[in-house]
Amino acid sequence: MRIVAKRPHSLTEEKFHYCPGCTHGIIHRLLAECIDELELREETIGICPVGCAVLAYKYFNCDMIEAAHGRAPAVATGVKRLLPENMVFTYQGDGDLASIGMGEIVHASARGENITVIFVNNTIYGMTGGQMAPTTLIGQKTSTSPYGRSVEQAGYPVKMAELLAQNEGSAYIARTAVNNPANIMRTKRSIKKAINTQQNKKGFSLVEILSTCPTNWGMSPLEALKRLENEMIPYYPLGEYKVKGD
Amino acid sequence: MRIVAKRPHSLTEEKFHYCPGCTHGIIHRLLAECIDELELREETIGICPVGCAVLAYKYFNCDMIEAAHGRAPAVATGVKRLLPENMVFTYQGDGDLASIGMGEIVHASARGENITVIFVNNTIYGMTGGQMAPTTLIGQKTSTSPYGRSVEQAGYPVKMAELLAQNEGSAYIARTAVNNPANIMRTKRSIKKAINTQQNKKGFSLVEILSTCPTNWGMSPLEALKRLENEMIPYYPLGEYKVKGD
Amino acid sequence: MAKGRLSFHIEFCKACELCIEFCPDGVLALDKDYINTSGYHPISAINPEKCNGCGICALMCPDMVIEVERE
Amino acid sequence: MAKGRLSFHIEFCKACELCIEFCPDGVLALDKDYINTSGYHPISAINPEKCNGCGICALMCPDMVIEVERE
Amino acid sequence: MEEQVLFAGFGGQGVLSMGQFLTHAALGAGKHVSWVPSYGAEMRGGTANCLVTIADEEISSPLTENPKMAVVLNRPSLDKFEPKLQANGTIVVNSNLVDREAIRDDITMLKLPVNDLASRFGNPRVANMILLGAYLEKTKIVGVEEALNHFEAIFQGKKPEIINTNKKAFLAGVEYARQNW
Amino acid sequence: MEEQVLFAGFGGQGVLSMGQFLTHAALGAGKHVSWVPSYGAEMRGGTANCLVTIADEEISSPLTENPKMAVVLNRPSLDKFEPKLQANGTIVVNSNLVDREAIRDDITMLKLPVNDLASRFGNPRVANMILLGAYLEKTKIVGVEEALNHFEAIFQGKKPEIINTNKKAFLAGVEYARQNW
Amino acid sequence: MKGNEALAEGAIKAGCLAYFGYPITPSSEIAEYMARKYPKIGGTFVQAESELAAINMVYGAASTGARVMTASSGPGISLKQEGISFIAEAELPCLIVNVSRGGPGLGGIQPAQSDYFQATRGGGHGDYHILVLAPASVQEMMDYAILAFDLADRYRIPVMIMAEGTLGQMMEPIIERESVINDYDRSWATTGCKGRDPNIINTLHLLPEELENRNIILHDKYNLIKAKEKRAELFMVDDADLVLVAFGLMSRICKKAVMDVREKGKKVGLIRPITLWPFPDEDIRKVSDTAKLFLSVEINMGQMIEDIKLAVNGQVPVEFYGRIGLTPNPEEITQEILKIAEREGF
Amino acid sequence: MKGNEALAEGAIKAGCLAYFGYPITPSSEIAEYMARKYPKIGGTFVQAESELAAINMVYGAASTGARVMTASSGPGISLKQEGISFIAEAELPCLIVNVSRGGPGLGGIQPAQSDYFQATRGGGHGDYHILVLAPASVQEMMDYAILAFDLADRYRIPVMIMAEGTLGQMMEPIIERESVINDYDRSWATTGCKGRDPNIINTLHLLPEELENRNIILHDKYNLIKAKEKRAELFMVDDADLVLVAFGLMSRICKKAVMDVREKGKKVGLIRPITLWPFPDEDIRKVSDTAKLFLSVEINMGQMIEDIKLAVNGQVPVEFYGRIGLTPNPEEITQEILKIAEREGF
Ligand SMILES: Cc1ncc(C[n+]2csc(CCOP(=O)(O)OP(=O)(O)O)c2C)c(N)n1
Ligand SMILES: Cc1ncc(C[n+]2csc(CCOP(=O)(O)OP(=O)(O)O)c2C)c(N)n1
Ligand code: SF4
Ligand code: SF4
Ligand code: SF4
Ligand code: SF4
Ligand code: SF4
Ligand code: SF4
Ligand SMILES: [Mg+2]
Ligand SMILES: [Mg+2]
Repeated sequence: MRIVAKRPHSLTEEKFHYCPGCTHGIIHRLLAECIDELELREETIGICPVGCAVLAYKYFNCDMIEAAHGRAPAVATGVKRLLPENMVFTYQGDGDLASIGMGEIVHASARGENITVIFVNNTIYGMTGGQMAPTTLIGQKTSTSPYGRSVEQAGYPVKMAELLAQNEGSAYIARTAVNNPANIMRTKRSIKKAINTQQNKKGFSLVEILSTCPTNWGMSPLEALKRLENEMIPYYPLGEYKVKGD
Repeated sequence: MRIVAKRPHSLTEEKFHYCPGCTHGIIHRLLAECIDELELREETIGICPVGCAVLAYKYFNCDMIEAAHGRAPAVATGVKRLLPENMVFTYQGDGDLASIGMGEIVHASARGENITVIFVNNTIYGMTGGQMAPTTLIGQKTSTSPYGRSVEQAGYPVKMAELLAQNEGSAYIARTAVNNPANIMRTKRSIKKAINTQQNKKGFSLVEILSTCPTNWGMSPLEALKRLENEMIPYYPLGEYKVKGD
Repeated sequence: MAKGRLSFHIEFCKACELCIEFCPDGVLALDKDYINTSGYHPISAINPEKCNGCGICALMCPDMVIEVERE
Repeated sequence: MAKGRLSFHIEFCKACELCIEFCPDGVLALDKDYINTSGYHPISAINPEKCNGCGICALMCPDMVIEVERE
Repeated sequence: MEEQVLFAGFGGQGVLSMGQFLTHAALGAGKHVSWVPSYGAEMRGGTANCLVTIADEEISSPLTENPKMAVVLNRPSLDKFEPKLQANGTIVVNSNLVDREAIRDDITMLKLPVNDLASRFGNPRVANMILLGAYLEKTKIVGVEEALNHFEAIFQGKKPEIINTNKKAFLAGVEYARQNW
Repeated sequence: MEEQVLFAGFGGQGVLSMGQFLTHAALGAGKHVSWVPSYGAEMRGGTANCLVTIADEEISSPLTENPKMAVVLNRPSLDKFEPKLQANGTIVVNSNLVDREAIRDDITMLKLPVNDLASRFGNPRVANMILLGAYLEKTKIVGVEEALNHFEAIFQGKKPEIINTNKKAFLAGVEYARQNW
Repeated sequence: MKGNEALAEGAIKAGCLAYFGYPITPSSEIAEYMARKYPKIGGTFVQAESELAAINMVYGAASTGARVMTASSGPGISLKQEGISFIAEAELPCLIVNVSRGGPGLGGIQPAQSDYFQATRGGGHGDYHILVLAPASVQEMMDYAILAFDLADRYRIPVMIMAEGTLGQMMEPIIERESVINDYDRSWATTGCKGRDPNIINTLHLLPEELENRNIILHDKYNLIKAKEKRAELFMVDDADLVLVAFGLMSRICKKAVMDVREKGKKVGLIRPITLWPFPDEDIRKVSDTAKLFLSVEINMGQMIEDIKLAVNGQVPVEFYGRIGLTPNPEEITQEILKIAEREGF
Repeated sequence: MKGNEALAEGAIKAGCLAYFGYPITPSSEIAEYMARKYPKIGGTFVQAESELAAINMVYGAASTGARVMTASSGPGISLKQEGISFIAEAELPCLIVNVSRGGPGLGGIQPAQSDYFQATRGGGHGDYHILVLAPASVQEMMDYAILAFDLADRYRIPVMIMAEGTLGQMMEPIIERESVINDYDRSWATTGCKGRDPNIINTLHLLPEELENRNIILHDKYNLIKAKEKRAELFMVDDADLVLVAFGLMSRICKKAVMDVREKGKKVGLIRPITLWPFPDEDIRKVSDTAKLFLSVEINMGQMIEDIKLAVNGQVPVEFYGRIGLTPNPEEITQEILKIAEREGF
């Protein structure tokens, strides 16, 4: 008998606080598996966001730093500049990275900071109870867009992968999803590629992962996966947006 | 006899404090001429940056607001949302707009704020004495990159026009220069187009204008124009990056 | 055909049913007769013999409830 | 051929010489015999008769020192 | 008269709305009421609770560490709040998720197998209404009839069938209390 | 002994470096020195000034509103600082840009056509060195020879010809002071 | 109605039709309320990309002479400090709400009063003050919102309402108010210079004399506000040996304790500062003539106690009781009072 | 050497090999000095995109256990408040320099002391303090930089050096120092968990009890610092009727005035707080036994005077003399002293 699936070493024994069916859990596992497989746990320093993943420091079994809302890329820069041989990642939600943290992420990418960013896009502010995010889709109802997001009032959802791919400093930029087994496997491959990019000192790497928020979408976990597939992927096309050669 | 050139009404009688040959002065004049020609002086509210143009409120002969460093787009948003029929512009340098103000400008563009941004890119922090800007060219010597800007340490110069053109909310994005009569005329046309875009409520408009800083470049005004032409334009191609149809 | 052996860490289960939905062989279901300390009816194997050990359930599980072994 | 008439607001001149450089007809030069209150030798027309009134000098002047009229 | 009751359970069990229901009912009955949620600890998956104070004249303090009554839907909440209850206080528990007896002998514990009853309605979300019905029947802080009268007002905007199931659940709780407490 | 001298002029006229030169020279001469620039008002095109304090023992206050001496390169600076000068103070002016006499009769005004002299060196930037030479020759705060000895040290990194032109300009100032003051 | 909603409704009643903010617990309901209401009444709701953007949008919107507001908490209020300093200098009227939580750092979302110094001393740079109101009930959340806008306009000053998270979250019945909106001079506003000279909103003063002058003008305004707007509620202080001082929700809890202890025959009273800046020091000074001891009760490690000491100026001792994370409850305040009474023989 | 450069050189001597900052007058020379020096000695210089980014880079870099610093002024320091609150909570050692200018708002770039409250009361949210040092000479700019890093490590606390712009800009001869770098425990640092359990740097405490506990731990640390680290310089106070209190450059100017007035036979002295937090209140209390009157001299509208009053506790009157934009000069202080002496008959 060989083991097909078990909890990775790079995760602690803590039970996740996430809601039932929230795909933050899947993404945590994928990242931890990559760290295991690349044997980087003892070299890794992770930066958690402010968002539902704020407690990620309890889950990842490596050195962790809790950053202020949106500032993880700056914190990661401080760490990486002093420990260039360590693996440094940030784990950020769409409010954290694309709203309040826009300045920090664009500049980390422009500087070509040699860090890896796991960007969890669930088109909403989960932790604070379902407010609109910059990534919220047109027409999507949230607690601060109760009649559906309108272009007049809130403009257009930002496409971070496309935006950051513009920067010369970005070495690897991809968008994936975790709505089914195939996409989950692809997501894992992209995360690993991103970490390799950092190991090879090529510069800034980011994987935007389309994720769910059953609770604030007001859906069952299964309905949430369907919405991700039917509404999010069409607006946020999956794929690799930047792959720097040597 | 007809008048070919004289001081526009939309400028006060104040003498500019700018250094000899600094092209901030040319850009002020062009913007003022556009406001005159469109007869918008009494409808206009301008937002000045923190930078050498911090005193612009003394020069433009219309209602003016001095914003905190980098926040002009947010201030303009506050004004425009409450006075949608008025013409609202911001005038910002590259440190102001592309460094500390990155978050505000990207989001003003993403929201499709119906404002016009005059972005003066002189690849340096003029007011504070010549520190490196995000737009400083590779190898360029500044007081904070005394050995020339290096990619390892400071990454790559950001291309704001290209970056902002990505946002669906951007309706008009162009890059021009003021190094010779032809480019100056083109710059004026672009500024007018940008203001028209706002008048037609199409959304966010920005003109990135390549400008000089003889003082902090350590050059004569004429040498500075040459540098703009020979070093800046090749890295920052001129042209229209986004023109939204109706 | 490959056979799989399943083990569940049922206290971690939140009854989201993602594993059930994606299991190709209808092996899984919630256990209506038990409520774990988190207040959920946890996952269980209704016909374990059908399990082929593909591991898809574990792949989909956000809470790492399921461990899969294969012959 | 068109003729231009120039007038200068010399107190505003900072002697940057941009106008001089771009004037197609070599009309302009700094006035070495005068220093304005800002401490600069301001602009002057050394051969005004050559001026064609094209306005390029004014176009290039950052400080709006030059006013140009044309017949 | 100034009564304070604490509702506590898991995030998803609707403890906050239980408290809000009581608040609205009491307001309808012309009382002074304050409802204070423990939004503090209420992180995803964590435990939630709220404190309802009902009084005849203006409420001095909407907070207390030692309520007279508590309604708890799970074990952690029981462990946390039983010690804090006032002497001679009453604690109502969901016996499906609370597998122990009271430790203190100076309080009354009333049990109710909420999940079992709820499953009858095919919808676990009504569990809180069942508890509330039983609780009101027992304590009479607000009359059962009065509460029923305010159902429409409180659930305004909700679909009639939803309101009905909740009413039924509420009455099931009342019934259970009559029978067993 | 504690002397304070103020240098003032336009942003581009090199008043700050004039003060720095004196500072270094005085340091070389083993004095306590402080140099305080008015970076405050020094906006583009604005006026700049700096205050140099030279003392034999530790300097108590590096600031004053009423210096004993001032070297001014333009009219606005004269208008601004003449009133503040101590009685019996000395003020040195650039007569090319300062078109008036002293208003006060309790101070000495020394004039020098800096721009004219500077044009001789084809480089207006040496104007400040001319003034400094004249000023030192007159006041002897630091001996002219001592100052000359520190030229290389102060201008280190600069091209020899630059250093030479500056020395020449400095001496031209010394010469002018000998002749005319 | 939740406290946060009552405050939002009060702002609307005061004619505030523009809200710029970034969500943060426990203040978010204010934004959510505006997002629901404004579209129906022609108001402007913008969810800013950050607190920095929000406060600068307020700066711009207030420059047009409109009544505008923002709300946040803890970390968010810290991020607004630069903007608040600018708004104070530019003398723009507006409302800033701090539904406060526990810090420092990310801290927690429990109610707290640990931003007292930040609010009353100016967390931003430079010599400025903002007017700070501390409501103690859901009703006051609404009433003070209305009051805040009037004060803001009267003195052209940013006004802050500081309320513990609990106050924002709790529900109480309230009486709806109709608000009288006085109209104040708006000729300074930047609305386009049609038919007048251009207006300028500016905070830059490069000339030393000019900067000093600006600071003196502001200082005089602050002195005027100190003279006119200090507010406090005094409760059973006339014969009190021990006087508690507490604001906001804490004052209500202390009131209960005071009543309980009075029943036990102890002479205890309460002073509740309603304006935290300007601080009602005269009231406290007067009471210090008769009281034997002051006890500052705060949901922090001791901040307002400094203002009490400055007011008492050594007349009588001032002690402190407080905690953070956990709000002191009536029972423990009562215990504390009895302990002191015992010790001092009151 | 310019004051800013002396400070930068001092930091390097203290083993600080990482600088993260955003330029602002009058602090920029510190960054420029590091930009020149670090490439030659293997240091890390990053020009951050903003003050927010800078302070959070410091947060990250300090988490690795390295000695790191940032510098700014006025508006920039306000923008750092959220980050400072986080760093204080996480107990990360670092140096933050405020080469201060006049506010509020954009204000001007004249020297000022109007950020005193912000520095000593915590401009950020929550109950925290940072240690604040105020140098008065170019020499001290260097010496205190060295001292700052030692204190930061000893107490795991962010230390601020607050210097008026003039001090940063002026040149004075200095004696170069060799610094002894004590080594402190770094086992808490996040450097990768090879051979040990993971380390966590965190400021989130959702459980009320946990949050309260954290605040108590910090509070105890602050009390320890208050007990051990208060510093002040006393000058001719023993027989003084009138005692001036001034810090930083202002103290030097006052010293000159005191000497001038002493020559006129007036009994005047000076207390110069070196640590602004913790404030040297005992020294002032002691002197208040003999002094008849205190005069707080500040380059602001009156801030430190509150700490003096709290220290004196009503014993003797405390008056204020200050201005902003323009730094009071020795001549005018002398006049002020004589006026008071005249009035009081000293
Ligand atoms: C400075 C600051 N502003 C606001 C908040 C409140 N806040 C916490 S998390 C969050 C957004 C969370 O959304 P996202 O980043 O998308 O993460 P998610 O919960 O959706 O995974 C906000 C606004 C904060 N903690 N700090
Ligand atoms: C919050 C804040 N940070 C820093 C500064 C200092 N500062 C003033 S202008 C400026 C940059 C100016 O450069 P740029 O925007 O390119 O304008 P330019 O002078 O080149 O036209 C900086 C860093 C400030 N005033 N406020
Ligand atoms: S709120 Fe949304 S994002 Fe957060 S844990 Fe729950 S489901 Fe996941
Ligand atoms: S410093 Fe540069 S940008 Fe500023 S005015 Fe002078 S030349 Fe122009
Ligand atoms: S391993 Fe495959 S077959 Fe077995 S239960 Fe899981 S999904 Fe079903
Ligand atoms: S996916 Fe995991 S958590 Fe969800 S039901 Fe299956 S086992 Fe339980
Ligand atoms: S108008 Fe034309 S020709 Fe005449 S001076 Fe100007 S540039 Fe020369
Ligand atoms: S361009 Fe203008 S400022 Fe420059 S020299 Fe000519 S006239 Fe003078
Ligand atoms: Mg999200
Ligand atoms: Mg620039």
